[in-house]
Amino acid sequence: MKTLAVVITTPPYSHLTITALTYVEAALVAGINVIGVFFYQDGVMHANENISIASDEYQAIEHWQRLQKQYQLPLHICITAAEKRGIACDAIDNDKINKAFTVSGLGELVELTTKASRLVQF
Amino acid sequence: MKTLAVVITTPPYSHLTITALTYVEAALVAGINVIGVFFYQDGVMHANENISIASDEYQAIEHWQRLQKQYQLPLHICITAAEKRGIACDAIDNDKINKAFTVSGLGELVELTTKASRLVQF
Amino acid sequence: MTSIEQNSSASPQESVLAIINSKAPFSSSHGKDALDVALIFAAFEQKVSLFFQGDGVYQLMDKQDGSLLGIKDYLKTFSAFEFYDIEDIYVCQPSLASRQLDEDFHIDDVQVLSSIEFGLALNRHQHVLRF
Amino acid sequence: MTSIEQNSSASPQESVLAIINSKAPFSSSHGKDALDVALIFAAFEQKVSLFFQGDGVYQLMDKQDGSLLGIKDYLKTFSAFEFYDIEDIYVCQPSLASRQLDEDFHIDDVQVLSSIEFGLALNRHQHVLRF
Amino acid sequence: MSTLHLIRQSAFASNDFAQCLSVLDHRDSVVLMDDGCYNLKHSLMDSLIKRVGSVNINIIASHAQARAIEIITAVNTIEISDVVELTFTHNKVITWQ
Amino acid sequence: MSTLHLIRQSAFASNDFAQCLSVLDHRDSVVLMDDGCYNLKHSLMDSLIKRVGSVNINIIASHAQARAIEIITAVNTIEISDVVELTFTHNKVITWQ
Repeated sequence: MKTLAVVITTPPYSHLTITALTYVEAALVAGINVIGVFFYQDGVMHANENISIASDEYQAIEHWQRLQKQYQLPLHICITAAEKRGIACDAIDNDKINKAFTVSGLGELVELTTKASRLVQF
Repeated sequence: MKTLAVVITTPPYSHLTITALTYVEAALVAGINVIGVFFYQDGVMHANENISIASDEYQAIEHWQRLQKQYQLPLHICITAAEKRGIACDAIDNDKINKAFTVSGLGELVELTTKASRLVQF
Repeated sequence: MTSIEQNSSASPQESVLAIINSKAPFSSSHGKDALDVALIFAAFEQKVSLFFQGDGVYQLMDKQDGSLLGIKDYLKTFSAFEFYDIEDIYVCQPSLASRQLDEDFHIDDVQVLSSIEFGLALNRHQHVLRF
Repeated sequence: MTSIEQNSSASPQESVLAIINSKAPFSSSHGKDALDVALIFAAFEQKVSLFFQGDGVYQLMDKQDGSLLGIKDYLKTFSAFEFYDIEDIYVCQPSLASRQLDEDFHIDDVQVLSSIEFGLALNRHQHVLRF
Repeated sequence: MSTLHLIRQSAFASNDFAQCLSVLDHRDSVVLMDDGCYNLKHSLMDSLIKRVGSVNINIIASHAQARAIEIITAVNTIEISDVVELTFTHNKVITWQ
Repeated sequence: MSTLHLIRQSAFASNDFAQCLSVLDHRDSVVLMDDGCYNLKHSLMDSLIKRVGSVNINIIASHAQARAIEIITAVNTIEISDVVELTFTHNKVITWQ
């Protein structure tokens, strides 16, 4: 079975994220088992519930939410990286975090890496 | 009169910000009239009230607050840049924004630039 | 394309702000952030000039189409420069040459300058921001 | 310093993760972020190797002192690699040479490799992350 | 052991492409994407083109077209979905960004 | 009209230092700070050193020392507070970052 784990390090307002999203969606459409997406560094900004991108700009966060819903794609954010960027704060379940994302530690990255046949970083 | 305006584009978790802070403080100590600091691009992250930097790391936000208080230094964040980064949201006066910072538009940068004898970007 | 003498006679007074664009247009938001600054200065009737150097010169190249990447193409707004009285647009010739680019821009009245001319043009501005 | 043959005999099995460090230590958090990943893999008893290339080689140089910049110097944590069984630490020789750096590192057992050896060592890993 | 190299940065602005080339093995493949598409006109490309046959060079069509970059025949024009396929026909992926 | 150039990036990683040098005028000053301190060992430095006398070259002492960079005599060792002074003895400041 082809299994894939993806690491995202670019924020939602970076156009580089569109490439990553297109890649992950293409993998899902091709029937690849994407076992999880791990958001690290500025990638965690995707989980900030308060981000407001102009409506005529690319809506990266909505796109991740759609993939999560449609394919039960696990989206993990790194809590340490999130706290540094004003997202995760103290409570694990709070209104600052977009519900499509799971707050995880770097241990989750170990889990994904050891399970996946391929690891791709964007 | 020597007047100075400063533009900050790096986030609080970047060590480049320490250099900027040291520069601004040195200017204030030297008696330069620092008419304002304008936070743009990732610089607006300084105003995110929820950011939590490990206690043994450099506390850039506290340092800005101290300078603001001690020298009545105006700290402006760009609202457009802030919204993209999940900070300013809809309300101008909300609990996501650190009180030491004033939510402004790019018009404030025009004001600072035309008034200052020097404009320095970090 | 344009000599320094012409430039000097065209704008003898010192402009308040020069913006140096140094990044390619689509992968980062630097170009858009610089454009927003330029337009607001123009809206406040402050004289602003645009400089394109390094990978920043890619922002000026013709036949680009950001919509193919699924993004809103902010480069189209460059056509509003005339309306906003942003008239001084300078591009670094060596930056074009090293990237094997022709002087084929998507806006008019771009002035292609040598490094020395580019530096002298920068010097005619009171403040400089770089994105 | 160490030939490929020795490396191969030292670790014949494929390691799960190679981390390439490509950034200088103090101005960005990439080095610290990469270190955090390395330590967590080691804590979970997964074999991880560290590669230093380009400006990443500055992370290894001796006599640095981040405290002079007012920051917590994460480079000091490199001394814990032995405790964490992080044994495979490779540095790109051409990256050192072009920066006029001697093989003078703040940790022991760094293996200086040619570009070809560096590439071959990377090849012995199942996954690669780059910071 | 073959590697798929994803190139996302302009070699005119950063050193990443040069670092990739220094470890590039025969049987590896390269994909120019995002600002990596600009590298088609960089002098480092000449040495890479000479290795075609041993190394496979690809470029994302839409990424090149959006940037008004003319594609050369030595380089395969592909889509993002092809990158997914290449991910599994190689043993690992390194992203140079 | 003199300009103070603040150099904050490594020339080994990015193109900014080269861009600065291409517009550098006589009477200008350069400050190597942050990762710009690494440029002391870059080949671009040779041409800059030759212009000492016309161009003034400075480096932030603590930034160089933290990075274990040996300072050369052609370059003035300064503190951040000196950068404040240089800000006003020049007509403008350009930050290359």
